[in-house]
This record gives sequence, C-alpha cells and structure tokens, in this order.
Amino acid sequence: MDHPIQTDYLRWIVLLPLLGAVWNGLLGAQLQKRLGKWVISLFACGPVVGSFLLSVAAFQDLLSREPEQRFLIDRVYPWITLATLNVDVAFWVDPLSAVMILVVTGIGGLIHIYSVGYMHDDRSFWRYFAFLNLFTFAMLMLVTADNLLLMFIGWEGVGLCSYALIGFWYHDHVNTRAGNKAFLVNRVGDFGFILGIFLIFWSLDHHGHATVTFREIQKFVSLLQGQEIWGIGVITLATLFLFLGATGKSAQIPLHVWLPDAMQGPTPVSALIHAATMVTAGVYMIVRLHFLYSLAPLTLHVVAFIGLATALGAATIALTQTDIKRVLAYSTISQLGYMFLGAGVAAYGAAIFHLMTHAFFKACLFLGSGSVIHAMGGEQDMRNMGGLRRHMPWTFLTFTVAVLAIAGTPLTAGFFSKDEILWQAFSSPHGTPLLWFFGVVGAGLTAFYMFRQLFLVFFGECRANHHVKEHLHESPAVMTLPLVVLAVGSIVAGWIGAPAAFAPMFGPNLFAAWLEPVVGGRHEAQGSATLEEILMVLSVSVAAAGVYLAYRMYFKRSLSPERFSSLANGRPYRLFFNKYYVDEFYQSVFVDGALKLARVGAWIDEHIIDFIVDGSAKTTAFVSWLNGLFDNYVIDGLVNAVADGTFWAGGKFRKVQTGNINSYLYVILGAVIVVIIVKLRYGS
Amino acid sequence: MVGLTHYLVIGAILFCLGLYTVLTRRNAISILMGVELILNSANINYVAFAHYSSGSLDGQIYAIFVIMLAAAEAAVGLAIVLAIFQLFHTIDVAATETLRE
Amino acid sequence: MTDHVLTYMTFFPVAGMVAVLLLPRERHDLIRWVSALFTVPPLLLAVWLFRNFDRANPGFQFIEKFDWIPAYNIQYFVGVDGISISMVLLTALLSFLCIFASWGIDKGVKGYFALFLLLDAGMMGVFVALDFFLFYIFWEVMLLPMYFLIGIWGGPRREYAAIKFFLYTLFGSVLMLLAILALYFTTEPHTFDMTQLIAQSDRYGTTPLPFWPFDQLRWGFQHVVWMALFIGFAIKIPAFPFHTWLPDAHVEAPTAISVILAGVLLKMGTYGILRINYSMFPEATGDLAFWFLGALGAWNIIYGALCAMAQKDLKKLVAYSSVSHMGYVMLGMATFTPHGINGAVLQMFNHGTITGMLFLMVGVIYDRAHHRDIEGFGGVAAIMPVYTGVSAFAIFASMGLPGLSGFISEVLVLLGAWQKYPVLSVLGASGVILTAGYLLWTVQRVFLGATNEKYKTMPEINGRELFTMIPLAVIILIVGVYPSVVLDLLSASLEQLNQAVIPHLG
Amino acid sequence: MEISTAIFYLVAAVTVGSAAMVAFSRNIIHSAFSLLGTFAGVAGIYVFLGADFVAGVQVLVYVGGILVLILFAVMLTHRITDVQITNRSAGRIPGLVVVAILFVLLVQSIGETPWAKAKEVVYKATTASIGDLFLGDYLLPFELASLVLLAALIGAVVLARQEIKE
Repeated sequence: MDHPIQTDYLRWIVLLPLLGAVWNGLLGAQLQKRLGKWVISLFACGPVVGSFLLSVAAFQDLLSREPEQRFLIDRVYPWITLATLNVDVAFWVDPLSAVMILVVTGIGGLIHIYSVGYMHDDRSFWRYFAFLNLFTFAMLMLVTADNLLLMFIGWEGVGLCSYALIGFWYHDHVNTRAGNKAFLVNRVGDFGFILGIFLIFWSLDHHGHATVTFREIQKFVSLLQGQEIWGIGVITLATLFLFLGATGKSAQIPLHVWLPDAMQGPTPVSALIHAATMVTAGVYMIVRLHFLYSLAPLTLHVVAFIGLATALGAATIALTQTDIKRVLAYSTISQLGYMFLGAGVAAYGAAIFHLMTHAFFKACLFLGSGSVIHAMGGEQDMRNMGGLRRHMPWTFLTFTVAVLAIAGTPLTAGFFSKDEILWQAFSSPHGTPLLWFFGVVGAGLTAFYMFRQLFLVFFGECRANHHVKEHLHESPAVMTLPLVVLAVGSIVAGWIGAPAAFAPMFGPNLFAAWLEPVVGGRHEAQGSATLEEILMVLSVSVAAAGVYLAYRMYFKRSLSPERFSSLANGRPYRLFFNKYYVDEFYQSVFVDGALKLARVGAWIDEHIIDFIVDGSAKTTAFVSWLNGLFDNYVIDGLVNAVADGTFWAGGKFRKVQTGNINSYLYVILGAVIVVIIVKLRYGS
Repeated sequence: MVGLTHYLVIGAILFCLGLYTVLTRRNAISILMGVELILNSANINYVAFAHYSSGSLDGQIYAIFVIMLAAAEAAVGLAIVLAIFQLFHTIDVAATETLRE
Repeated sequence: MTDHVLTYMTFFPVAGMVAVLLLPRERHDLIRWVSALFTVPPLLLAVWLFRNFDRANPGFQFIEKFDWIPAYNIQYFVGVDGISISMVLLTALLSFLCIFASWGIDKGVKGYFALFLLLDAGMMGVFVALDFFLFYIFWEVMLLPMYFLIGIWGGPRREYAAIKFFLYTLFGSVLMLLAILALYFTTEPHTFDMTQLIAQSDRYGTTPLPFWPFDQLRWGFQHVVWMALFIGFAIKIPAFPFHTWLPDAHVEAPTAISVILAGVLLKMGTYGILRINYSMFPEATGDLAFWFLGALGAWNIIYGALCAMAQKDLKKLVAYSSVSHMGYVMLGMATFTPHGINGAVLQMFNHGTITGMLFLMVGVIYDRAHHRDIEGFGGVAAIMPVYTGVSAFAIFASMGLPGLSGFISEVLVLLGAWQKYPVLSVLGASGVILTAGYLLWTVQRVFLGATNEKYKTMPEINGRELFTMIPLAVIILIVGVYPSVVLDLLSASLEQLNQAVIPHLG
Repeated sequence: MEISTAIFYLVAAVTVGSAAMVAFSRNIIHSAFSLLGTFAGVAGIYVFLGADFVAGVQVLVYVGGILVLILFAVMLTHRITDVQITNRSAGRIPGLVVVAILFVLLVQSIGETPWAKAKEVVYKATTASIGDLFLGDYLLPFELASLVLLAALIGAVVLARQEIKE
C-alpha cells in the first residue's frame, strides 16, 4: 500500500468518456445534420465500451496480485499546490473502486446502447449523448478519485449532468423545475460534503498532516480521536457533514425529494443516473471513508436510522403511486435506504454488494419500463396499461426477472444482497434485532408494490385507448438486448456473494473476500449459521405474503384495494399518496422563505440604503437650493450693491483711466512705497 | 573695503534714474532707455547677490537671461515704436493714448 | 524594450487615445480598428510578463523608478509583485476584449473609444503604481472616463447612475486622499513611496491619536487612517452598505463598460486593501480584519445572493452576483491563511473573467431583444443554442462548478476561512446554495421553457460576440483544471504579506 | 585707499553719471550716447563682481546690440536734419519727488536688511561652469529663451513689414 504502482492507463478509463462528450458536445450538432445519428452513437458508445474494456483489464490486473497488493494508482499531475494543501489529479483502482468502475462502465455501456434505440427520434440526439458521456466521465471520476476534492469534482459533475438530463426536454417547465430541484437539493448536500472536507483537512492540519487524500487520511485517522470542535467529536461531526452530502446525492431523508421529480428525464437517464450509478455515490462515499465512520458510532447510528426510515417511508409511498416510473423511483429510494442501513451497521461489503445487484435489477426495471413507455407512446400511468405481456414478450420476461430479484426471491441476486444486509443488521455489533424487524417489513412492502406494478402493467385486460393499442409493439433489438443482459445479471450477480449456507451450491463468498482488503472482514459475530437461515426463511415468507396480497388485489381482484386505502378515514393513504407533504413543507419554508428574504434584501437596498444615498443627495440639493436663494437675494444683493457702487465710483474715477502709462506707474510706485514702509516699520 | 552695500546702492541709483526716465519722458524711445536702466540695475543686484550672498552662479545665470530678454524686448519694442511712428507720425506717447476711455 | 514593459503597457493606450483623436470622426470602422490595435501590445506584453515573472520572488519586479517632482519627493515608480500581476494580466485581456464588445457603439464613436483607451491606461496605472501620488492620479484618471462613459453612452437612467457612481467614488477618493496625505506627513522624510511606507509600517505602533477621546478602544492613528482607506476601497469593492451604486451603474452602462466595471474596477477595492491597508498597517489590519473584512464579507455573500434572487432585470442580477462574489474575496483576505488569501486573489481574477463573461452574455441578448427583463424571455435555448451553451458555461462557472475556476477560489477561501472562523465559513458555504438557486432560476426563466414566439427570429450569436467570450471561457477552464498557472504567480508575495500581519492578530 | 577701490569708485561714477545723463538730457541723441557709458560701466561692475562672462555678454548684447538698435530707432524716427531733436519731458517735479522718496526707502532697506553672507568670496573664471549649467540644470529655460528670441525676431520682422506695407 505504501508504494503503489503507477499505472498509466487508468486515466483513460476516466478520460475516454470525456473525449466522447467533448466531441459530441462541440461537433455533435453539425455531425448529426451532415452524417446522421449513427456517427453520434458511435462516438458516444465507443468510449464507454473502451472504458469498460480498460476496467476489465484493471480488474484482471488486480486479480493477478496478492490481496494486499491490489492497488493501482495513476497520478496525472499536481492539481492544487498551495502551502499545506497538495491535491493531485490522481486516479486509483482498488477492489472497491474496481467494482464501481465495472458497474458504471458495464451497466452504463448497456444503457448507452439501449439509448440509441430509445432516443432515436429525438432532435437533440447529440446533446443527449454528450451529457450522458459527460455523466459517465464524472461518475468515473467520483469513484476513482484518490482524494476528497477530486471526488467532489465528480460529485458535482454528476449533479450537473443529472440536472441537464432531467431538464433534457426543456420546452416544458415541469422538466426544468425538476432539474432545478435536483440540483439545488444536491447543493445542500454538497454544502455538507465540502464542510466535511474542510473539517477533516484542518483537524489533520492540527497534527501537521493536512491532507485530503484517502490513503493518508486513513493513515492518520487515529490522531483525530478525542479531538473536539463545538463540543462534538471531530470525526463525528465530519462524518455527519459528509453524510449530509450522501443524503443529498443518494436521496435519503431529508433530502430525498428530488429523486421522484427527476423521473421527468428520459427513461434511460433514470436508469443510469437515478437508479444504477449516481444515486449510489453516497453509499460509495461512506464505504470509501469507512475508516472514519467506524470511529464514529453515533454517526453510524444516524446512518442506519436514516437508511431504515427512508427504506420504509419510500416503500409506503411507493404503495400508492400510479406512475410507472415514480413507483420505481420510490423503490430506488427505498433500496438505497437498505444500502445505508447496511453501511450504518458497519456492513460495508454488504452495502456495496447490494449496490451492485441493485444496479442490475433496477436498471433492468427502468429500461423495461422505458420499453413499455416507448411502446405506449409516452403513457406512464399504470391505470391505463395492462395485458402487455402478450405484446411485449421480451420486455415482460426481463421485467419479471427483475421484479423477482428485487422482491428477494431466493437464489436471485436481490435475495442474497438484501438478506446479507438484513442479517448484518441483526447480528453486527452496531445492529439490533429491531433494525432487522423493520427491514423485513420493508422487504414485504417492496415485494407487494413491485408485484402490484407487474400485475398492473403486464397482466389483465389492456386499459389503453384504442389508438395506443394499435401501435403496441415489442421494442427493437438494440433495446431488448441490454434488457436480457441485465436480467441475466439480476440473477447471477448475486451468486458471487452467496452466504455460507449456500456454499455447496455457489462456492464461498467471493465478493466479501474481494472487498476484504478495503473494508475488512465480514462480521461473523453473534448468531450461528442456523440462526441466519431461520431469519432468511422468515424474511422470504414476509415477502411471499406481500406477493400474495398483490396477487389477490391486482391479479385475482378478489380483494379491493379500497379496503386498505380507506382505513382510518383514508388518512394514512392520503399521507402516503402525498409523500408525507414534505414537498409542500420545503416549498413553503425554504423556497418561499428564501424568496421572502430576497425581497427583504432588495427592499432594504432600494428603500433604506438608497434612501440614505438619495436623501443625502437631495439634502445637498435642498441645501444648495437654500444656498441659491441666499445667493440670489443676500449675496447677489450685496454683490450687486458692490457692483453698483463700483460702477458709480468707476464713473467718478473714470478720469483716472488716462491711458497714460505714467499715471499707472505713479499708482504702482505709490503702492510699492507703502509696502516698503510697512515692511520697514513692522517687518521683523 | 567695497562690499555688497556699495553695489546695491549703485543698483538703487540706476533703478531710480531709470524709473525717473520712464516717468517723465514722453518719447517712446527714451522710455525704453529707462527700462534698460532698470533692467541693468536689477542685473547688478543679481550678480552682486550671487557674488556675496549665495556663492553660486545662479544669479549670473539669471542676469544672462535678463540680458537675453532685454535684447528681445528691445527688438520688439523698437519695432513697435517704428510701427507707431508709421501710424501716428510721432512717437510721443501722449499723442497715442488711445487706451483712454 | 524590456526595461520599461510596465510603462509601455500603461501608456500605449494613451498613445492610442491620441491616435484616435487625430482620426476623422466619421470613419467609425477605422477608429474601432485603431483602438483595437492599440490594446494588442499591452496584451502581448502581459503575456511576456506572465512568462518572465519570477514566481519565487515575493518582492517587486520590473521596477522603473525616477524622480518626478523632486520638490515633494514624488516619484514615477512602477512595478509588479504577486498581488498585482494577476490584475495587470486581467486588465490587459479585458481591455482588449472589450474593444470588440464595444463594436456596436455608433453614437460618438470617436469620443467613446478615446475615453475607453484613457480608462484602460488609468486602470493599468493603478495596478502598477508604487508611488502613492502616482497611484492617486491614476485612480482619478480612471474615474473620469468612467463617469462620461456611463453618463453619455449609458441607458435611459444613465445620468442618475453616473452621478451616483461619481458621488460614491468621489466620497471614497476624498477619504483616500486624506489618508494619503496623513501618511505623507507622518513619514520622515516625507515620501509617497509605497515601498518606503511599507518598510516603515511598524512606526505607527505607538503613535497615539491626538484627538481620540476613548482610550479604552485603543484606536491609534493607524486605525483611523485604515478606516478612511477602507471606506474608500469598500465603495469600490463594493461592500455593504456602500454597494448600491453598483447595480445602477451596471444596468445603465454599455456592455463593455459593465465588463470593465465588474472585471477590473471592483478589484481595485480589494487590491487597494491588500496593497495599502495590509502592508502599511499590519497592526490595524490585525485588529479590524475580522469585523470589516471577514464578517462583512460573509454578510456580502449572503446579502448579495439574496438581493440577486429578487431582481427582475438580468443585468441587475449579475451586478448583485458580483456583490456576492466579492464577498468571498473579503472573507478570504481576512483569514490570513495561505489558502484563504491566495483564494481571495484568485477569486479576484476569476470573478473578472466569469462576471465579464456574464455581462457579455447579457449584452448579446440585450442587443437583440432590447430589454433585460428576466420574465420576458423564455425558450432562448431553442432559438440560440450556441449562445445558450456559452452562457450556461459562464453561469455554471459563476456557480462554482468544480473543474471551472470559480470552484478553486471559492473552495480555497472557504477552506482558509474554516480554520480561523468556522462559522463564517459555514455561512459563506451556504451562500453557494443561494447562488445556485438564483442562477438556476434565471437559466430556467431565460433559456428554458416553451419557445417565445416574439423572439423566434432572433439571430444566433455572431462571430465577434463569440470572439469576446471564448477566450474568457478558455481561461476559466484552464484555471479550473490547472490553477497553479495563476496561483504560482501569487503565493510568494501573499505569503510575505501574511507573515507581516499574523504577529498582530488579536 | 587701494587702487582697486579707486577704480571701483571711478567705474561707479561713470555708470551713475551717464545714467543721470540718460535721465536728464534734453537731447535724445545725447541720452542715447550716454547710455553707452552706463552699459560699459555696468560691465565694469560685473568685472568687479567676478562675473567675467556676464560682463562680456553685457558688452556684446547691450553695447553691440541694443544700443545700436536704439540709435537706429532714433535716427529712423527723427530726421537728422530736424531742428527739433528734443527729448520732451513732463511732470518732472512729482516724478523727482516720488523717485527720491523711493530712493531713500531703498537705501534704508539696503542698510537695515541682514543680507546673507557667502562662506567665502571667490574669483574664478565662470564661463565653463555657466556653460555646464546652461546645458544641465537650466537646459529647459535655456531652450525656452531661444524660443523667446526666435519669437521676438519674427515679431520684430512682422511689425517692421507693416511699415513697408503702409
């Protein structure tokens, strides 16, 4: 670890998508007009595929080393060098970031390809791909950065691209407002992130080791123990600040409000940015800084609690939504909550594992829903769908696989990863059975709303209008192929991290072993394998109950949903349906508050400061007006009197003006004589 | 012993004579002569002060400038006199008092 | 040639002014091209200066010094160090670009360009002058053309704006003049030489104020002089509550003048504080910096951002964003950490380029639509895509997007501030959220949304306008990706300045 | 009394005497010629004051230039055959009184004023130093003086041309 190997090709993993973005961004409009969209597609997908291949190469490079030596770094150049602040532009790949770059470039590549089909009719095809490539670049920067500031570039960069892509169809203000919301909410998170960086930097500076580089922070982190600021431990405060950043990016309570609105963007964007990659950045960041979080138990509790609350809260909202993408959005928030739950009980490996499997099945779900929307001509309301399985067999099949995975059906990827998190929540030193219990409840809710969606969209009678029904068609191969790949991934991706109970079937837990050099070993404390299996069965049964309920309500229609929605006068239902009124609360407190303050500020400027300035000008003007009066009547009177007197005297003395130089000379001489006399008499 | 005072007195005498000339003469050329006397008296003072008081050459330099300007003044002044003579056929300043109101 | 670089840079525009005055008044294009021609040599010399500046030397370089009015010990004394070099570069660049941004002026062309070149000389002079008297002369030389440029070529309320500008700055100048004279007469021998005054900066330590009745406040002579200078400079920055001339002046001034105003003139305030207040009164600086620079800077950040949010006029919004962004400079200066102070000077440079670009952006759309009402646009992105792209770049740079220059300076400032005043740092950082708020809202209302039928035929940004903006964009990007390009110039001198003040911090 | 003192008084007497002639003579020709004596005497006084160069200039410019000019002017404005080559005076008595008062006062001032004294009174050739000064410290006034002379020259020519035109 102390002498990392300089590996020059790593930078190209990050930079290739940037090149694609710059190329398409600057020349795209012309290329598209002159040569057609295929050129754009080539320059968009090519770099991402290239990055993927390089990532695989890096992965194999790591594999070929001893676990302790799995570390590659590419220092490009020193970025900021100023006194104690030395920040390099440097990319590193260790087992953790290797997982991330594979997910980002792999799933990202598939989504790029899918987009070629999905966005084919759009006029701003080039702009879409320019931003998508830029996003890939920023995301790769985020996961490979070797220090916090460089990570922050990626962190804000993905936010920018997310903003630009949510508001991609900018003609409608609904979209642009959603983009603004996303960016602004993320800014609040970034505010915390940057303060966290500052705090870490200066606290280490206190010990003479100022740095923002991950490895060095890890090296000196023990120095920070016991240090306090404002009565709080420095590590606790710093991790809380950073966690604020994570809640922004990963849409956790209280900054979760932007993600559902972000569904206004094109569906592949929702898949890539708002499901598979960007929103997981918060989880990645916490795991990346696990050495800090492990030293701050208070923060860990907060993380776990927020994660669980988000998981449950979002799941309850998802129960009531009717927009196909919004259900998925809340499901994403909920699943991210699980990841934070995992991170919060110090099961970092489990969090990353779930992150990876989630990327597969959620991308598959989003792309599937995109396929559905594509076929339905833009319709997103599930109440107008139904029976699509006959028209879109491939989409149906892959969607079903993904739903099974997210619901936690045994042997699918989602089952293993979610179960790992639940088990850790139960058994880890930071966890309690209570966390497990609520986690299981959430799992049941998840199973219910996902199957509800499956039944509403693909089963039953088609409720679309006649016009739409005629045009129903399966999507082209360029779209279904990525779906198939992702569906396969949704099943097999979990096998590498299967717990010991399934060892005979899938071998040892390779995933945990892979991450071990970074995040340390898996907690095997408390509870035996038997207990783990019992818990597993319990959670599966809860999920099955959820599925059954959905089956009764939306497939068999033997149970009316109204029976639940009208419970307690429908108050819980309305609460869920209106997302707990958080949006309204934020709007009235923060947005309107800021605007009100802004108006106050402008008013002060216009009416107080300018009043004083203009007032002083006016006072001056008034004084000079008075002065003018005085001048006109008093001074001018005097002056005129003097002038008149002079004139009169002039008439008298005009004879003095002889034109004779001599007489002038006499006068001058007289004056000189007087002066000399005075000087002689009174001068010193 | 001859000292600063002697020179200053000579200067004063010349000045007064020049002034008297200027005051009493009606002939423009005579007035110019008076002015020359005044200038010479000033020059004597300059050079005398330079010699006895300051010890530097500045006074002499000024004297030279005064001489230069006197030459210029004489040339222009006499040209004017000639022009006036041409116009009025006299150079009696009393006859040319057109400046009078 | 190389011995007198700074003199050439300063007086080339004056030569240009003379040349312009000699041209016939109806040859508009000739006048424009000649003016442009005379701003090229300073730019080239600036590049030369950039290449040859000794980055390790904290002292003054490229010095020229000889007696001017020996009777009062006044010298012609110019030179640059790390504090001024970036400003000199910025001035040369913006002057050159602004000539092209002024191409559309067609009223009194000759007078406009002549005054503009004089303004250019004045600005350059302020940044290179090392003699206080010379500094003051250049300072005033710069104010007069500005007054006329706003008052004659400005918008509808130009006279109000020009007079407001003039009164404010005149007020500042008077205070400054008093302070300068006070300094002059307290030195022995009397001198205007800044290096001398800096060298004697410790002599005020025990000078009590003869007429100050409040002993317990321990204000000495230097505190009063400090405050007089500070108010003079604060008006220029502009710091709350001396900032209200700025929105009016900006709104009424022609585009290029707004760029110069924001890009260069505002920097003179902070530059003056660094050059004069800091180096000549380290002790008073130590006593007063927290309240008058740090806290006021943080207040500026938030207050400016809030006011910007409430504006309906696009140009006024950008003007208030300047108030907000200059707050970072003040906050950074008050930290006395290498990060903060370098960040502050870098922010001065970055603000010049970024806000310059923003004003050019406003100018482009104003030339087409003849109004600047934010609500009156909408959907410009569909009509002018290239323009939208360039503008978005500028706006995001102003927002401090990582990878662009504004980010580096803001992070450095806030980082520096955190060590000394964590609360101010938190406040400043929250300003970033507000900034994003009003800028995004602006983007949404102007560029996005349904296409406005009224402007459907608006022509795309033309080559000349792009030419004025692209160099700035390139600089913003380069400084963002490789900030050392500017930071290396600054750090040695600023470190020296820091070391002078730090022992006096309370 | 030393020889030099005697010569000083002699020179002074010549100067003052011919100046008096200038002031009081009835004939303008006499006045003009007396001026020669004054100028020469002043040149002598310069020599006593160790100002050799100034003395030279005095002789060259005053005697050689200005005086000749004056004589020319006299002759051009008075036909030599004219009987009335008079030099009319007016208001002699008041003039005399005023000038006398002034003179008394001047002498009184000269006597009462504590004049600064140089450390030592030196006599040495000054021409070279004056030349240096003219091309050094006094370069600007020197050049200006040449401009003035040029202007005077041109002015004189212009005024004289009017005469021919008429």
